[in-house]
Amino acid sequence: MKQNPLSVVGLAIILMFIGIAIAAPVLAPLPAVCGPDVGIVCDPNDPYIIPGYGYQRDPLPPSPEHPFGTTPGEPARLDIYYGIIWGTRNAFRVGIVVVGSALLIGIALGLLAGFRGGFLDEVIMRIVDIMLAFPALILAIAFVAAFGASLQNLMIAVAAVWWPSYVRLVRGDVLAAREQGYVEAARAIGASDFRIMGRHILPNVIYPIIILSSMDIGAVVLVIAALSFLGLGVAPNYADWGGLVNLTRNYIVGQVGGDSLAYWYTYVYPGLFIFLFVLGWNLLGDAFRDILDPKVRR
Amino acid sequence: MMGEEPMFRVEDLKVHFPILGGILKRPIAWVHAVDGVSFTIRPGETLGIVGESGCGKTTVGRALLQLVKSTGGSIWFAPPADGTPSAPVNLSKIPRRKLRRLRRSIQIIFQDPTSSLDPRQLVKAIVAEPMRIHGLTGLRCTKCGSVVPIHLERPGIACPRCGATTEAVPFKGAQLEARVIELLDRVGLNPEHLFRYPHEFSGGQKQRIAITRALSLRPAFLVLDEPTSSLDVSVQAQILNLLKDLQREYRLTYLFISHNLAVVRYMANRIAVMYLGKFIEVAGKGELFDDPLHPYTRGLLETIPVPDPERRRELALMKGEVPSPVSPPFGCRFHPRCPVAMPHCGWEGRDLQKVLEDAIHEASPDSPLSGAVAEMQADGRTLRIRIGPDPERSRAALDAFLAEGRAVGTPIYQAIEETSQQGDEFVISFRETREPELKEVKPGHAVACYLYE
Amino acid sequence: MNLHVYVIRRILLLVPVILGVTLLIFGVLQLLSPLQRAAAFVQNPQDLRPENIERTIEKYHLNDPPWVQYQTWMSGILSGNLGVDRFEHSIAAALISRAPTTIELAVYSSIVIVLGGIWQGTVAARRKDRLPDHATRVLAISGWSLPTFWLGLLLLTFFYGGLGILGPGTVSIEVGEYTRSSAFTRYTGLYTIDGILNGDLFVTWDALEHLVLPVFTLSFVSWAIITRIMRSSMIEALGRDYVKFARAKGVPERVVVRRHARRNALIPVATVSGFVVAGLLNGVVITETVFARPGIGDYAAVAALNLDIAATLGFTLVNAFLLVITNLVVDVLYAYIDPRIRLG
Amino acid sequence: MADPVLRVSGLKVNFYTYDGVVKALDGVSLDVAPHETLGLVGETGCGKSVTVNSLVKLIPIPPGRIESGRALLHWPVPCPHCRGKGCGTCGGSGKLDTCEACNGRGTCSACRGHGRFRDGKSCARCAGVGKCYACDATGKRHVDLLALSPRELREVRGSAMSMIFQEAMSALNPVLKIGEQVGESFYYHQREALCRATIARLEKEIERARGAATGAVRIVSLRLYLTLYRWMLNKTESRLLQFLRKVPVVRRYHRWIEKEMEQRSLEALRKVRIPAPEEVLKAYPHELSGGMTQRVVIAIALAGNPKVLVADEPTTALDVTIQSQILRLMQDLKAELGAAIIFITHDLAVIAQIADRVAVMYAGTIAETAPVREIFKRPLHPYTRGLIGAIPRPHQDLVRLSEIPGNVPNLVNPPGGCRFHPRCKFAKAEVCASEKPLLFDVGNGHLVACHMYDQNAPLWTDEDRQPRVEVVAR
Repeated sequence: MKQNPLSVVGLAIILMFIGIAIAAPVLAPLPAVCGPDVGIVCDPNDPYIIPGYGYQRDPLPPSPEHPFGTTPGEPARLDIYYGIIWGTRNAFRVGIVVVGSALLIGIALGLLAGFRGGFLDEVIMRIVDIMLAFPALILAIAFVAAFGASLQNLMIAVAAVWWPSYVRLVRGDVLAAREQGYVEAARAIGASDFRIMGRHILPNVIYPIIILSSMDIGAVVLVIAALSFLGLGVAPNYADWGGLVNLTRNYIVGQVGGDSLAYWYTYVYPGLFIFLFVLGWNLLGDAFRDILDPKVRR
Repeated sequence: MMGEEPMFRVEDLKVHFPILGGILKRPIAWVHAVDGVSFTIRPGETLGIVGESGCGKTTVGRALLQLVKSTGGSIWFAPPADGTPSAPVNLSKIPRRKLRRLRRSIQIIFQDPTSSLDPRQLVKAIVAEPMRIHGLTGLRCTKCGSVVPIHLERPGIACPRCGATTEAVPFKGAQLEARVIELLDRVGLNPEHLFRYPHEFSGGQKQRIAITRALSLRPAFLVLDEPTSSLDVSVQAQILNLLKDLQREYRLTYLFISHNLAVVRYMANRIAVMYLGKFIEVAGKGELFDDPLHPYTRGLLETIPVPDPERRRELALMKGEVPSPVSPPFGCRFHPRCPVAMPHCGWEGRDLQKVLEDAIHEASPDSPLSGAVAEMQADGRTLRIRIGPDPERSRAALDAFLAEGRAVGTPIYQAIEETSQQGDEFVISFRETREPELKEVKPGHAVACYLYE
Repeated sequence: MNLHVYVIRRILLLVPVILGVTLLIFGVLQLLSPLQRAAAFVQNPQDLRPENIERTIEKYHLNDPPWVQYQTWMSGILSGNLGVDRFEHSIAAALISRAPTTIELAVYSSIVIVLGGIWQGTVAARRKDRLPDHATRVLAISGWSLPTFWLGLLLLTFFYGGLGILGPGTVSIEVGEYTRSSAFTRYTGLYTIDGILNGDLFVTWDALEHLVLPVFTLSFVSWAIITRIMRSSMIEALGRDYVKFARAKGVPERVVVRRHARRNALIPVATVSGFVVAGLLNGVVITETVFARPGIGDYAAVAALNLDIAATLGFTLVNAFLLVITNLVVDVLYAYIDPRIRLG
Repeated sequence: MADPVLRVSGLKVNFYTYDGVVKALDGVSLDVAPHETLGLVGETGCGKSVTVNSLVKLIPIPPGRIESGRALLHWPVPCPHCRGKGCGTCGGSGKLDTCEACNGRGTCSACRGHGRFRDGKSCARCAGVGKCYACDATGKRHVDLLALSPRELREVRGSAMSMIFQEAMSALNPVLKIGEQVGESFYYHQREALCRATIARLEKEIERARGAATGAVRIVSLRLYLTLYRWMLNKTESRLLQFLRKVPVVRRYHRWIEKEMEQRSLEALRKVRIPAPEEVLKAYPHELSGGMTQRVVIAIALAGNPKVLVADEPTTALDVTIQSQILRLMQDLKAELGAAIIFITHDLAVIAQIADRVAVMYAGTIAETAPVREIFKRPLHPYTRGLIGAIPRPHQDLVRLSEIPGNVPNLVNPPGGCRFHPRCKFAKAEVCASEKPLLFDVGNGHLVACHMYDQNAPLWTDEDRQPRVEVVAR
């Protein structure tokens, strides 16, 4: 840590986001009353649905009631600030679930392949090769295209393309650890394979991988955002950063001349939050990589 | 000691490692790391194995514990059930769980203490683990409750403190920790080291920890695999002395493996000299150093530097380097480097090929020899030479070369059995030989060399 | 093992992978009921009437047993036929016609990425823990963290929307007109090249203008990876004995770095460049969408949007093959740089 | 002892790591006489390697930093007037070998050797000693290695002072052919000679081409090359030439000098008795055996025929039989080219065989230096005694090795005073823990850094001072 001040910045950013996620209901409460009569559309039992304000084409600029302004009115003018705050929660949820599940599969298969070796290893690694033969985002797109766009499918798709790299990572470390003297020593004192795997190899490989993988949360969020940007994500009024940018996209690109700058807030704010979120994780991760990577370690 | 039943009887031990290659990564060749070694180790003695790197000495040690599976031969081990050796078992045959239990009494100290200690375990855990695995029991006094120190432990011994009877108790919690501390204290570490990680120790201390771990199982036999070669001289002295003391106290039997003759001399009673997977000479240490028989042993003794400027001399040279153990030389494996080699030492095609290549290299471009050889192909005892464009001239040159060699009396040329010519191919074949086997030429002094047959 | 054995081994290892790739894609297809798949072929919702569905199912043999379908499908693929998309156009044809645009983008980007990455990484390694290193680090990480689409949008709106330069698309309208006219022959389909071949440099220039932003967007993200690997492996190489020995020999620092350190440092870089290409393919989809470049990425995005499964999977398959081939090339390259693998 | 070819004095090196400042070297002083072999012994981490590496700035900086000290290397330069051909300025020798600072007088140029000025102020330049500060009163041309510019340093490395490392295999670049690696050292140290030779060859070539009828084109190209090499002769580091080497056809010119380099590389390899050097030149390092690579490394080190050759544990990684071959080789070569050798090792046996003088290092300080026989017969420093007592003897049955209690100290916070005192059985708390002992000269070239031999501190009995080596032989 002390070697790399950037990591402190990263930590700060992440803590900030955790704060936002926790305090979401306070920072961005649902409108007290909503319904057609007040011209506010919202779902009182699902806070992730962004309240919409009317159907005019042009977005509303930032104002006291809409600090970050609103999206253009298709399907409705959505309050960007609200979307961003609840989007934070969404980001954490998505990232942690995806990375977590991918990691579980990765460690399990990796250990198996690395320690048992032989035929099992061959099979697992072939499968991994096959999975890695697909560009992650593109495979995810295929999944979504096939099974329809929904948050669940999105997460499944990304997790499905994410685990193979972990298997490779874990297996590599296990193979390295297996050659270490202390494993042979353990064998010499009569330890069983199971014990060696659990007591000696696992502790020596798992920590770095968990730490490194936690940094992938950022990357996952990035992929999910990209997908929803392509319109393959969640329902348009669902609190999701990528979705918010998507809502304004065609709208901007269409504009020629100055006035597309006039609506900067519609894409700058959501994008900025994605960027910060991912940046935070990467800054942390970078520091850890330096600590864990013997080549760069000082 | 002599009459006693050996603790280990190893017969014709072989360990071969595959070299994977080709498109399907199948074994394309075998490394003959250990290639038919037989020896015995008697209780209480120290057998030293000395040899250059890659001679297979380490593999022998690992094979005794079956850390590497032996390809052939048998390892008869007489596990000393409470002091008295019981019926010997063949370690290379018994099932793995049984083997795991037997490892209690056969332990090993590795060369590199840093890698042999798990970096994520505390010293306490490292030392305690073996006892946990084997569920060791200690003797506790029924009266004063003190645990009998490890080196006194015998079944049914009276409590050294109060003389009351003792009972066996499984090691747990306090008992276990007490024993760990006792052991650490014995090797010169103290309780405050219990809760530290290996990387906080110096090389010497790490090796002490490793020794403690091995001792904790009260083994009868220790393989010491270059235990000090990664340590400094002063620390080496500490460790070697410690090992000697421990051997006396716990009546241990050692197999001491090292490349350093001086160290082996200090530690061992009997010494085996190993070369390319074979024992070439085995003798009591006095014998070996005062009257070395095998040319290789002699060579070693002359080439090692002596720590005494008064005995400074031009260092003797042993020609060449250790050949690859993948396809060891025919007959006596040392013959290509042997200063006193004889015609029947096992000369073969590639030896001559090498000689010819060098000769051609030295030869001036206008000498007949230079153009004589188009291509050489050695297989086994024969060397096939596709001779150069001008057959008569080439053939003559080769004959002359061989004749000259014979005249001088160089053994390799005298070993040639027959030379024949088939078309443009000139075939030279050498006489058949067998490997010299290890024979006792003097009581307690065996050597594998034709000089003594 | 020598080079050709190595290569053969690599190629043989590809067979199961490629087979698996097709199986996986086919498997995804099979997870859907024939009905669902049929629906994917119906143009507009009103036509979703039973008899239509029936007809489609008949037409595309969606009821045959899986292995039969796989057989026909595979034989199709092997003869370069990826089936038809929702609008009953040949997918292969569509991809081929759109390929040049994508190739132009990808090639220029990868050049920028690799060269830039290696250079930047070297600088960072040599000035370890000094300003250039930290600068690189920050730049790399931020590049890493930027959502491609967002970066693209920002650039686009600023330059095009704001300054009215560097617009979207492949070439500006009038240039487009000209290139479609008989005066201009499309030798390669790559505007930048064809422009030169036709001697119409303004076409090349215009095409380059339209490439600036996409290439920047695409490379800025992946460039970070190469830089990072190059940095760490360069640092390692600079710490090696042979570098120390080269210095001890009195070799000038410049030469030490170029000749001794860098060449060894490149070995790991070669291995990751495969993954970088994968990253590119990901980025292409986004970039082309943002900059409205009619490439295969754009095609896939659109296809995915209107749930055109056949088209999407066809595209995926092609990408998988591309990636597999790249990795093969990389492996061979790797063996070429490092004699220990070649002869060892 | 004759004027030293290398005189290191008060060398102090620290490493600023994250775990604290490692005081690696604490005022190391060494003399290396011409043609002698100085054995530098000590245990891991005692700073033997750091000492020699910091002389030519091969320690990583940062974290390393050379705090203080001088390293005067006797280094005549080729006479600038005649380019080493011999002329009036250099008295025909072709070399300039008088100290610029004192014009060979050996006295301080500031105070004319009086040490103080007329007004009684002592001379700051020479610290009041009067000796010439640049050449250490030898009057010969010396350079302070630690004060060299990067460019000068590069010239010194490999030519005046070259090195051999422990791991020969890793000292060679795995992706470059042996030939390329040997050739380099000639290219960067003897480019002038190479050029002259090449030019000569080219001229001959042109003559021959004249004879031939078809030679016209060839002559032109050869002429071009000739001019290029003439150019190179004048300004060796020409950017233009470096550029030309990348231009496809013109690039050919470089082959000529490469041929020359190859010639010399072959000789170099022959010199270190490598069989079939032609093949070796074409080989990659991993295709050679350990012994061969070490020979190659030696060949490279000797290429610039150095005045001082530093051999850092050159045989530690090798087997005894190979070790003896290498040691023998070094003995022979030393006789041939008469360079001084600093031989670093932890193995006293090797030292006993190869060294003329021995310097024993402990924890970043010189404990004792003496002629080799002397130090084995009369080891004075308690550490040296322990060390010699701790060696197992191959030709002697020992009952018990003598031990030095404890471990090597951590140099982040080393013990005060004498760094050995916590492990020393003769230590007298008052002095040893507080004062750092200097090297006391006890006669016949035997220096020892131990308070026990300080005549002004008679805390020890003569019986203590008796050199006892606790070797219990049977």
